[in-house]
Amino acid sequence: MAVIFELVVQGLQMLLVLLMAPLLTGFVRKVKARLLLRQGPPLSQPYRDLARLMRKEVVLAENASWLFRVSPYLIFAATWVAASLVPTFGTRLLFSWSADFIVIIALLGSARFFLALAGLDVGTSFGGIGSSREMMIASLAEPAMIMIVFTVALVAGSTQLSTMAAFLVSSEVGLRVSLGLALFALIMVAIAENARIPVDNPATHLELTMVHEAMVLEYSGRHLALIELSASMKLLLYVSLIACLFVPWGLVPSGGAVALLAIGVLAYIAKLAAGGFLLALFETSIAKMRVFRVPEFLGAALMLGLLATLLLFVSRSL
Amino acid sequence: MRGGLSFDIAHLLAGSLVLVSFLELYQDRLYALLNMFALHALVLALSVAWQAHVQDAPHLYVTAAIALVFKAIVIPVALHRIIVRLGIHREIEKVVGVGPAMLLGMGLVALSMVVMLRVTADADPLAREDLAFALSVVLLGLLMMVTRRNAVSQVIGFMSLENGLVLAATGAKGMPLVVEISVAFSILIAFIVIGIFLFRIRERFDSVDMQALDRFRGERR
Amino acid sequence: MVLPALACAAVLIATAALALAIQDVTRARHVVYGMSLVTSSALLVIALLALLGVSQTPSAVTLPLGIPWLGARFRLDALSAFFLAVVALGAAAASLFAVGYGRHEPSPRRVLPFYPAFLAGMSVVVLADDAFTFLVSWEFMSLSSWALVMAHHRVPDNVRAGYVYLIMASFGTLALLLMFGLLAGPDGGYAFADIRAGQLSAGAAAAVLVLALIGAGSKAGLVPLHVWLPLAHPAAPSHVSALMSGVMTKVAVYGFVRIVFDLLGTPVWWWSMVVLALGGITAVMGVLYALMQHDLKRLLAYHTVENIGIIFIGLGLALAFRAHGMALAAALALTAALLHVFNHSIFKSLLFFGAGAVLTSTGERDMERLGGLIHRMPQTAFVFLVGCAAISALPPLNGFVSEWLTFQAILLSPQIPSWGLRLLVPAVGALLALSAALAAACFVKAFGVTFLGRTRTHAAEQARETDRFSLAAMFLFAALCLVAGVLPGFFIDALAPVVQGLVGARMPAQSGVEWLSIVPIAESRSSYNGLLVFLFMLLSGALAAWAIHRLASDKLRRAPAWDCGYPDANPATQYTASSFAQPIRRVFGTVVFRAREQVDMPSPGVLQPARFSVDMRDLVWDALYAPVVGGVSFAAERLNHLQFLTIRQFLSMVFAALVLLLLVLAIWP
Amino acid sequence: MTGMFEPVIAVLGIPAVAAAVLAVLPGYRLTANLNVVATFLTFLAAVSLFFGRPQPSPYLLVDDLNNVFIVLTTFVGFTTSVFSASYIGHELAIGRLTPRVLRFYHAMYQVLMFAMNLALVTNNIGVMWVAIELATLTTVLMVGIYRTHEALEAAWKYFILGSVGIALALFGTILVYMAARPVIGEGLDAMVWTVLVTRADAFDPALLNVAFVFLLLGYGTKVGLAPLHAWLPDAHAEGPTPISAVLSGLLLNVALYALLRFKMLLALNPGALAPGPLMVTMGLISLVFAAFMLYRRRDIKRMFAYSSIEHMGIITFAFGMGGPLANFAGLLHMTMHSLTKSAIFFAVGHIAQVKGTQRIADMGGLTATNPVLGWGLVLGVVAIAGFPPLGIFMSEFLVITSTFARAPWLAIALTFGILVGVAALFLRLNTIAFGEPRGTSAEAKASYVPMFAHLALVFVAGIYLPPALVTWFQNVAKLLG
Repeated sequence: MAVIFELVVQGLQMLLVLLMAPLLTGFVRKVKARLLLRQGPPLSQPYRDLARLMRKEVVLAENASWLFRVSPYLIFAATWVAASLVPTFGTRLLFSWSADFIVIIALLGSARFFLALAGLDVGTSFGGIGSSREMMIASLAEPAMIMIVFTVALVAGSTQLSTMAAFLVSSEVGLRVSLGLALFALIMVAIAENARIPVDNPATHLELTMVHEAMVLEYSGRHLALIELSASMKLLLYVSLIACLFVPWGLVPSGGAVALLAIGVLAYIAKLAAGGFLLALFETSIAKMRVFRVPEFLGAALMLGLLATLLLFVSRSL
Repeated sequence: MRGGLSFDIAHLLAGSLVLVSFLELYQDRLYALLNMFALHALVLALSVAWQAHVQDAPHLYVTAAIALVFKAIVIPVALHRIIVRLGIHREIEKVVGVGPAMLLGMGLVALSMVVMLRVTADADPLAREDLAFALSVVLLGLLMMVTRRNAVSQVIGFMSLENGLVLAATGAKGMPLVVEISVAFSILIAFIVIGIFLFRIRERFDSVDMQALDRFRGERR
Repeated sequence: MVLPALACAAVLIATAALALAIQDVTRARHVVYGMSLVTSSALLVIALLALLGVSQTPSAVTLPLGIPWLGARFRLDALSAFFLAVVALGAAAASLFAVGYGRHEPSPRRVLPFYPAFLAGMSVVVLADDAFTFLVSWEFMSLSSWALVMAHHRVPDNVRAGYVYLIMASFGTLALLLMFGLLAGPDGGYAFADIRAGQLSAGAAAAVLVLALIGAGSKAGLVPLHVWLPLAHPAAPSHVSALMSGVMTKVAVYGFVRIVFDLLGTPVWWWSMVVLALGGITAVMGVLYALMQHDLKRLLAYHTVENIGIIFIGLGLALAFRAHGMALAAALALTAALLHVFNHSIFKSLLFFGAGAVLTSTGERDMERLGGLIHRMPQTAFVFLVGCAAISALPPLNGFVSEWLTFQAILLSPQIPSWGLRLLVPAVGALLALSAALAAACFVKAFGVTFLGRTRTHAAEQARETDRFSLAAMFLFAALCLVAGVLPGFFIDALAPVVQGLVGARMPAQSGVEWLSIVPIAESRSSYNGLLVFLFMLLSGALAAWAIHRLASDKLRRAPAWDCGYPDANPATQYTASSFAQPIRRVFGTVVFRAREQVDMPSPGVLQPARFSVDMRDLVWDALYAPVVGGVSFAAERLNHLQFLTIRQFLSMVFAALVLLLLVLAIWP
Repeated sequence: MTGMFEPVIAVLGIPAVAAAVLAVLPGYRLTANLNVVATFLTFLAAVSLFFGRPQPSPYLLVDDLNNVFIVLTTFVGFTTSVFSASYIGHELAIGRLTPRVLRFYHAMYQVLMFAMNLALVTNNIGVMWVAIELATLTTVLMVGIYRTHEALEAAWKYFILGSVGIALALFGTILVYMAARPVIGEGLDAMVWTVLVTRADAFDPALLNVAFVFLLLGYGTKVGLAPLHAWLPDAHAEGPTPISAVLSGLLLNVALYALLRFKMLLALNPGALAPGPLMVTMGLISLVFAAFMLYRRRDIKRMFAYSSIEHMGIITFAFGMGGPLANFAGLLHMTMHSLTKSAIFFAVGHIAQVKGTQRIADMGGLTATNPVLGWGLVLGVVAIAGFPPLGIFMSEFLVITSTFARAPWLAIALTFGILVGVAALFLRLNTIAFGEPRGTSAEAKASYVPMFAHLALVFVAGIYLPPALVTWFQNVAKLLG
């Protein structure tokens, strides 16, 4: 019975992230537009974009290699697997034990690895700019992530996301300095990783400032669609990550009834909405920083994470 | 061993050998140095002869004779010839002035005394004092080689060093003939080889001044 | 078990002799590499039998060689077996690779005799069971590899590389000599058995640790003893570079493990601090150096430094846990380190093979002059990509597993009582994470600049796919990367006897865990299943592809690159290795390398090219090595005047010595 | 007594006779071969000493200690004569030597052999002194044989410094006699080893001390210990290469042998100062000094001469440390050094003939131009630098490990010196053997047999020492205390 349930949860989750991701992106855009007192595109716009891109033919640069064509699928696969292993509305995912927090980070890492390679493949200057900056950002963001993992794992005594979430739901956690620092660091990393303002601007095509867009500049058609989809899945992943670690309430424990399931889903959607709104608010209220301010930004995140870990090493109760 | 007198005479001779070494050290003209060396050899011969008499060891007379003939006569004459033939300028270039050299010499004599007097007294005093003197002669000879630039004076220094050895050897009572022969033999060889070298060196160089030799040091800079 | 292994080593030596004997180069090449391949495969079988075999009791033998009254002792226990397997595997692949690669060797006479000797040296080191045999084979290994580094001696850089290598090697060996002197004691108990039995004072043990770090560390490439490595490894022919980087450094790690974990007895907690700190620094410095390189082989060599750092972090953690009697955690850390030893030997050899293939088909090692090779050598590109992904610790490949285990070990360290470690370990963890991320950046650069983009030079235009032997070797290792990545459980279990023997505990048996996933301590804490992750990715990727091609369009059109509207035909406008590294150089380089960029931009209208130049300094060399070199040459210059004194002055030296000694006598009590 | 038919008599007799014969015989080929035959016979006689040793007479003594030296000396003497045959042939061809000089050369070679054997087998400190004396003078003459400025200067330097050393040694010998006389009584016995050793404990310590100081400096000059070494590099560089080989390989050992004998004497006397520290100090000084001197050398033979000083330093150090391990190591190192260094000089001789110069700067890429010669040199340098699996590594291993446990700082200084030396040697080796070929290269018509024979021996010894040899060395080590 339990297994069936978990299987259902797992399946639901995979579909959910796939379907919700564009919605979240659209929602954020919409809110931003509204905050800027503009009309803004309808929430369904991202879906339409994807569909259109899917139907279009691919225009491939002459010297693009097989790697260029395979990468989108790899990126999509890695991101999807990662996203579908993060507890969204239920802790007890069937396959959660097959990959812990570190693995999820690493999966996103591989997605980035291939994206950066794809950026270099055609051999244009913009692709180079994009991937080199992306890797620079990643080289600071990833260790920061690992430090966050350490912090949470040391509190929860596990690197399994579902176990962590389950533990954090339970009351004996209380307020902890270290967790606060970790949350702060995680938010900073999330902003950087998802190419949001102030690190990068997803809407711009002003060449010298862009990072992510510069890498995917040569992509078109279905490839571009896949990459956009994975990008929004990544955003969803981070939001739900923050949600399940720091606002774990409403998560369905293992063996919960269907009713609970519904509650879980609703809670989750609420969390997403809140997250998206806050993100939009933040983005509209801040200016984009120069590329070489980014290391300082992320360095701060890394330091926060390290500090949090150190605190835990010094005393388990902090 | 005999009474005081023989002891004193041996002493006197050995002591005077040291004195002559000092005189050698004092000289600054080659000819004078040669004469001094002859005197040195003479005194040595006397002391060896006296030792022969004292120890009634006739073979020591041979040594005395060698010393007299070779060192006191042949070598000085030969060297005199060489100096004339090679036209070596007469005065001796010193590294250290006479005064300091003398002081150093004093120091060396004192040192050899100290070292030798540490020897326990049961070794017979004659031998002991003799050794002390011999050691000082050796050291003085070495000092001379070190403080003189001129090849001839270095050879002389070397030979007065050998004189010191002979003194020691003869002082050593009943030392088998082996040693005297080897000493004489070595001096002979030494002289021959020196001769050969001076000869060859004349072929090659204009003087036997060490500086001239040093121009051909192994690796030029 | 040990005798056949020694027999194999003897065969290798014989092969070396044979190589001298055979005049016809081609036949010599076939004989040497063929024999090496066969023999090292035999060695591999022996090692695996010993490692997984039924009898875990080590087999020992004493030959009437070496120190006469002691004999040359050999022993094949689990530890030796594991490292022998690593050596043999690397050797086999390198030989297979060389069957094809050797054809391009310009001076085979300088390679063929030394290659089997090198293999023999490495495999005997791990078998040695007394100090003398150990050092002889150790130094023999260095010497033969030195000869291989000097193979292309007409390139002045190689001669210098060989020189630095040899000096550092004998420096390390002398350190080990002193160390064994300390371990063996004044009456020379050189046998490892006696050393284990002996007891050392705390000070002596500490000295041994330091000397072991110097001796083994200099061979393994620990910062700051690494300077020779990036010079020597690239200088050798590529299959030898692969062996030196992939295998020989592991033999050095073996030396360290054997000495510190086996011979030295229970550790003191602060030892681990030294090892951890060195490991962390090495990891980060190594990868930063690598990022600054644009010579492909040198980049790989620096990455060896980084991975050695990761391995030593694992070893340091194991020491720390062991010092506090946390056997299980120690087992985990040690397993992680040893697994990384294995993994690194695989993908580093693979990458060097790839570099060798590129070198032979283009004649270039400089990435700035390559590019676009993926079109001309697709298969090589593919396996090289696998290697890059593996070394960048991307799931589901093997590099990730060992790093993941190391992280798990770090997460166990808060239970350690001693404060110093509590503060150090997280910092080291951060360094580890940083180095991993930078490694990914570095290999995006390595692969991207070498294989992707447009060809930069004519040489790159001419590239052709490499021969089938080389490809076979590379594909073999690529497959191993995947297998070790998706089924790590078997490898971990294989390591159990080794770990058991060293720290007296082992990780829980992984074969029992369902779905073939691995569990460091308990499933509630953490677990990882490479196989499932792999299958999921495969599945979802395939699903997406199927769905799109089935339901949406699969049309495709080739067109000039878009490049935001202004495409430039000139390949020189692509990103180069150095420009790729520029952002990271700005972040770290200014501190670590005193990197200074200067641009002189002609004022508008002036028709002259703008110049951009970067100046970087190797601070390690400046701080540690340059002074030594300067000091030695200063002393040599000073003393050299003594060659040019006059005879009289020499005499006065004798005279002075005499007077001095007499004075000593005079004042002697 | 049946001494007439003793092999020990042959060891002395053959060279003596050969010297007389060779002094008169003309002709290159004949004399060269005769030289080889004579040295070979001497070697055989020496080997036969294993089986029948004479009873110690007042003049002759063969025990484990000097047996080592005798066999080594005669063997290297033999191989060197083989090398010399081909070497001198070339020298004649290019006219650096005249037939007249050649006669002299061969005679002197045998005299040298005789002198060294005599110094080794004699039981009388006086005779030993005479013999070493003779050896010195012969080598002086042979060093000067080319009559170039440098050769004469080297010989002159050697002669002056050598004879001062001789004088000091004689003084020391006399002092020993003086010390022995009160105990043993006047006459021959007071100069006979076997007697001296039995009564050494009763000698006057102060006198012994002074004696040892003089002997150390006297014979130390011959060993080439710094700061008494000055003659050695030039003598090696300017003389004919076979003589360089014999000097480095043998004469230094013979002098060291004398030193060891007196050390034993002192060690037996409780009151006397310990000779060990003195030797250790001088050994270390020589080692480090020579190691630094290696850097600026431009003449290949002079460089290897300095490396001889370095290794003599190590050997003296080992014997100074004493104890079974260190003594064993010292003996082994001495043997290995003789073989290796003479092999190197064989190689160097041919190289100098091939390149027509001794300047290192004019040699280059030798392994490319003359592979056999080049790799031979590389192998030799690798051996002399103390790399396994060659013999010197074993001795250095034993010295360092056994020292470090007893006196860490000494061991560290030792390793430091060795490392500096290795670095210097390979710095030069790289220029000589590797890189783009430089300088002329005529074809080498030389016999590589001696060189590779030595290297093969060294190689085998590095891996396997026959038990008989080991027990023998161990006895000697015990003898040295």
